[in-house]
Amino acid sequence: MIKYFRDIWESISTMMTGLGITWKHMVHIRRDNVTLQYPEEKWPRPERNIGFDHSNYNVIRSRLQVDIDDCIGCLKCERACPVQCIKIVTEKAPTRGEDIQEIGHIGVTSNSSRKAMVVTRFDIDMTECCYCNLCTYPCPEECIFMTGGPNAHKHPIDYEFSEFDRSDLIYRFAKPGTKEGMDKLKPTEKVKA
Amino acid sequence: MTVDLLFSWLSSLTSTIEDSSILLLVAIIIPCVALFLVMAVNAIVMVYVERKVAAFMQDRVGPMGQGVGLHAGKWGLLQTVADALKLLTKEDIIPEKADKFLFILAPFVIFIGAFIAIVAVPFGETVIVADFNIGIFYILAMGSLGVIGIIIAGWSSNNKWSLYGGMRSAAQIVSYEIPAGLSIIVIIMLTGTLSMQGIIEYQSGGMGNWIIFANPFAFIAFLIYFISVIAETNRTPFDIPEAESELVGGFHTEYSGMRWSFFFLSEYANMLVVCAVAAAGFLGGWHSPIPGYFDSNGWGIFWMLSKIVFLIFIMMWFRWTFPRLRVDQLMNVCWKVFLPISLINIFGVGVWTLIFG
Amino acid sequence: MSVDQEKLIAELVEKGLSGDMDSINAIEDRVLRSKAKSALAKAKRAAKVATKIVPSEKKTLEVSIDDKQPSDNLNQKIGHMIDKKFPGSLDSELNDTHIQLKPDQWFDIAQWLKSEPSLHFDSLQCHTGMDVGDEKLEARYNFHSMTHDHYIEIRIAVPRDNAHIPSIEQIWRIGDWFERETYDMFGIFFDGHRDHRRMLLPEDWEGYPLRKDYEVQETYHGIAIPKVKEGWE
Amino acid sequence: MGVVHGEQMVLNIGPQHPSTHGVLRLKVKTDGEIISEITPVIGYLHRCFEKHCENMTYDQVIPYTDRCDYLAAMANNFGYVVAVEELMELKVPEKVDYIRVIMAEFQRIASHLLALGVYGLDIGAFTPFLFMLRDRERILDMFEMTCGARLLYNYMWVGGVSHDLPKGFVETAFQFLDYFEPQIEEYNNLLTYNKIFIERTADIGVLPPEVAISYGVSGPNLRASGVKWDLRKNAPYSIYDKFDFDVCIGDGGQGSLGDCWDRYYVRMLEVKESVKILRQALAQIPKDGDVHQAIPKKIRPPKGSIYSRTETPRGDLGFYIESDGSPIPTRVKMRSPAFTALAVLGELSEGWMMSDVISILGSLDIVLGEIDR
Repeated sequence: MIKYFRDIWESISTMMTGLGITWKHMVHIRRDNVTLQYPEEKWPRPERNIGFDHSNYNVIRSRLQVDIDDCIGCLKCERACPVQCIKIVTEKAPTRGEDIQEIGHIGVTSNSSRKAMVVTRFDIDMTECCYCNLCTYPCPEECIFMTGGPNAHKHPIDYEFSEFDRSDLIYRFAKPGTKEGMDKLKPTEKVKA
Repeated sequence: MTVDLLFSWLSSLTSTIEDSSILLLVAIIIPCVALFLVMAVNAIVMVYVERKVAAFMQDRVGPMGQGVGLHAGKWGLLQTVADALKLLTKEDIIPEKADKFLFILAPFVIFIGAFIAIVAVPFGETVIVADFNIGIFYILAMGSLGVIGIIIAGWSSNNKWSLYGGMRSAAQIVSYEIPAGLSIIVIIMLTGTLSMQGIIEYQSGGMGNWIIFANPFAFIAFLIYFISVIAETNRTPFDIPEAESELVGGFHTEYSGMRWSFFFLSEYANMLVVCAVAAAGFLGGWHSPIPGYFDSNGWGIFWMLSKIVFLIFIMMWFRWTFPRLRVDQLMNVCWKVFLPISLINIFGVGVWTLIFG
Repeated sequence: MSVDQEKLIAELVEKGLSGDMDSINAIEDRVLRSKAKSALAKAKRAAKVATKIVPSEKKTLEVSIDDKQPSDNLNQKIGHMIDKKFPGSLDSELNDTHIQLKPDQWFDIAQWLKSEPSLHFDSLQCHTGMDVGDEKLEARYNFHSMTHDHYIEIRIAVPRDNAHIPSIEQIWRIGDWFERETYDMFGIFFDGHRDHRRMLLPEDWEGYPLRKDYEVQETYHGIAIPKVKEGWE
Repeated sequence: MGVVHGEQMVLNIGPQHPSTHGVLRLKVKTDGEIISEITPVIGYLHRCFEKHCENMTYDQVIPYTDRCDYLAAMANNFGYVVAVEELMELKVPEKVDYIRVIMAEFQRIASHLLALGVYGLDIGAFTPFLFMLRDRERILDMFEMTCGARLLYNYMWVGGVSHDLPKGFVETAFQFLDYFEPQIEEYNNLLTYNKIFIERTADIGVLPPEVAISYGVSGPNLRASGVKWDLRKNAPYSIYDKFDFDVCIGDGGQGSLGDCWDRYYVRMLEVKESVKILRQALAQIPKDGDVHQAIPKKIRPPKGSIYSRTETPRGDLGFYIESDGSPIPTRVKMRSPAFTALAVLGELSEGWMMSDVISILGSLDIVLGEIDR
């Protein structure tokens, strides 16, 4: 019998405590609100209300970006990818470290290493990318990177890249016409030889 | 605004029309349309309020928007309108193996149950469609009509989850009728009438005369009545018939679009009705808390509505704070706690009136 | 619950407390059986408040081995003990990392490993298969004792085309799912398993994926399994 | 006999059901509301983790371990790299150990918060869930500033971690802990001690310690049954032996030992202990040191095998790795704690009611990504 009334009392008291908590939150909504009205307002990520400066964070995992002018075609990123979402095809350049005007190939990277290869295909399938960031570490020229964060000076942050067609998410970074341009160059090479 | 008043007013207006039966029909239809509008507006407003209350309690802001157009208007005011439009245009799916006749019938049964109960709800001194001499009894009886609809919905969906929901709901509503009814008896004992207006009239003259403050037993009766009707309207912590984490959606799992919104509409209409009974029966109805002030007819509607809204808010507050009971615990609470206490209550009120009354 | 049922349960609980679990297990009706079991559990709880198993400090296993002590390594020691108790069950030389057994006496050895008080391997930590080549598959068991806090690893090699190992599912209950998974992935059959089905893959899947020579099916239920995605190659 | 036997109904809970915590299917035989038999059917989320591992290098496996227990990815990374390092007999710098412990404990808090909140949701309480998610977000913010990702981190590498802690991390972490500790009290008041919650969880799904051990149940589920077993204490890996913390066990506070409430409450207590560890680790962490120092150029473990266990938020996570000396593992077997926890469900829920099954399942805190791998 005592247990019966104790149970009733416990129910009432614990429920009152709970009601008090929710009431407190309801009246303090202006202070406690954590919602972000997403498309209208965006926090500079990942700073929320934790007092962290935008320039200090280590890396941002977002869309992959490639500076094709700096790529020397070493295939290290392709090998590092655990899901094989990077596909690179290279051809040997006629002369190492020289520009090829016809296809817009630049012979020397911004780190002033001379390129021996022409990248005719550099595709990244972002539908398959698992954002593990493993491809960016081995790159000797730091030309493959994830946008934003410390790389913001190279490319601003870009995390809203949804598309209507799945094939639009395959990014083709090689300059258009490189393949055909190289094919055209080849016979002239032979004639010279 | 009873039908009689409307009828006599109409006939005085149009003395040229011979056939009074048309006038009678018009006099009946006008309040019905008005009541339907009350129900619809109630649902639209209450859904919005519920979302906002829930959001604020959870440190969110709920539906928001910067303006009409892409978003749901300033402070999301148009959110429920948008929801209603979406529900209206949604595909109406009837499961192939469902009992089609009953499946279509069920939402209407529930809706009618809620709708005809409102008829006897007084919103003001004259604002009442039908002031029966058995008003409160009528509302209780009609309010429990909805359970038939829920059972029909649960059975006809031909879905095991819905069946569970329907069965649970039947057991629950039937059980909770009893403590709710026994608490109403306390009012009837004090006022000596079953008419809604009579009960409210009894409580005239300020807060002190409200039945809830009449004696401690009446206060307990109010609590029991309020908790029981939460169970009757299937709201947390007694929402086991629809328990989304257990039964997916309970009896309305298979419904979609407009049919589903009928369940929704009647849930909020039911809340309105039971809160109106609580406000009229315990909280002085359309009387102002301070005697003599703000007591005119217009203020009466205001007081009644604000009392109803206050009680509905408490229901929402409960919903966003508490977990859900299990089906057998629900029955335990009803039969082992509420029933004995409300029986003692009746006895107590009797003794109290004998000594102090 | 009817009075008869209550009486029956009370009887069964008494029997169960005195150690006779068979009479409870013999009940046909599942609901009644589970009720009886839960009543038994409650009764046991009432008898002793809480059986707290607190692992003791790490201590060396004290086992008397009359002939030359091979080493302090537990795999060596216990391997030695198994060899004495079940002659001819070892499959290869003893070493520090594991005990290699033959499948035939495995069930008895497993039972002994759990019941022997000085060993008391009450927890089957991990069980997996392995394709070791040489037309052989291996089942590997990692045992751990909560009371003595020691580990051993046992390996049982079986031929690839006739892979049968006695099931230990009734000794360690988790063996049930572990063995099903190993069967699913390697095609090792566990004799005496009471629910010998595939675990993760569909029932009608062909082949055992974690074998090294596994070939992916061409189609599954008429749906071609794509090898190269569209617009890529 | 006078016993009424109803006809048994077979009910499918899942694969699409709000409370199965993923794509789990439970084949349930019920007599009215009472469950007489329950068979979990798994494999809907099978992604061939172990087969994948046989085709890639050791470091490429790490992103895949993230995706097994996606709610505690840091802990999974930790378990894997500890196993590979043990196999290679690699010693990591002290700073790396500290960073790993800090991350693992933050992950434990985050994972437990989700488990507790979702458990509340299973029982029907919505608000605690959102409160807990709100605080979990802040932990994810801290992870994001460290490694750029919010859910699947790929942060711990064999021999090190991918990035040093960012500037200001320690201060932010302390700030968070100061904010977070009072919140635990609020959760308790709102949910833990609520009478309805206690009614729904206490004395439900009692798991006796012997059964738990036989089923290989581990982590908070085992500790709730009164077994004082925590790998961080009993077989310390990394630098857990440096910290002072308690192993929380269930005590049958509201019902009997090993019931759902105990399993819930042990997690709540563990969150407190994690805060304790974090305060120590954040205070002791060495100021300088290179986190990439010990990362090997090529990961080629010697021939052999290893079974290594770590304590994740869900229990003992074991990695059995067999190496043949090449840069590609021969076999990686993941012994997941949620797998063993789900195995016990059939035994636990027999004879309980429909709603109790949901509450038992929720209290086991399973993650289907880890069960199906």
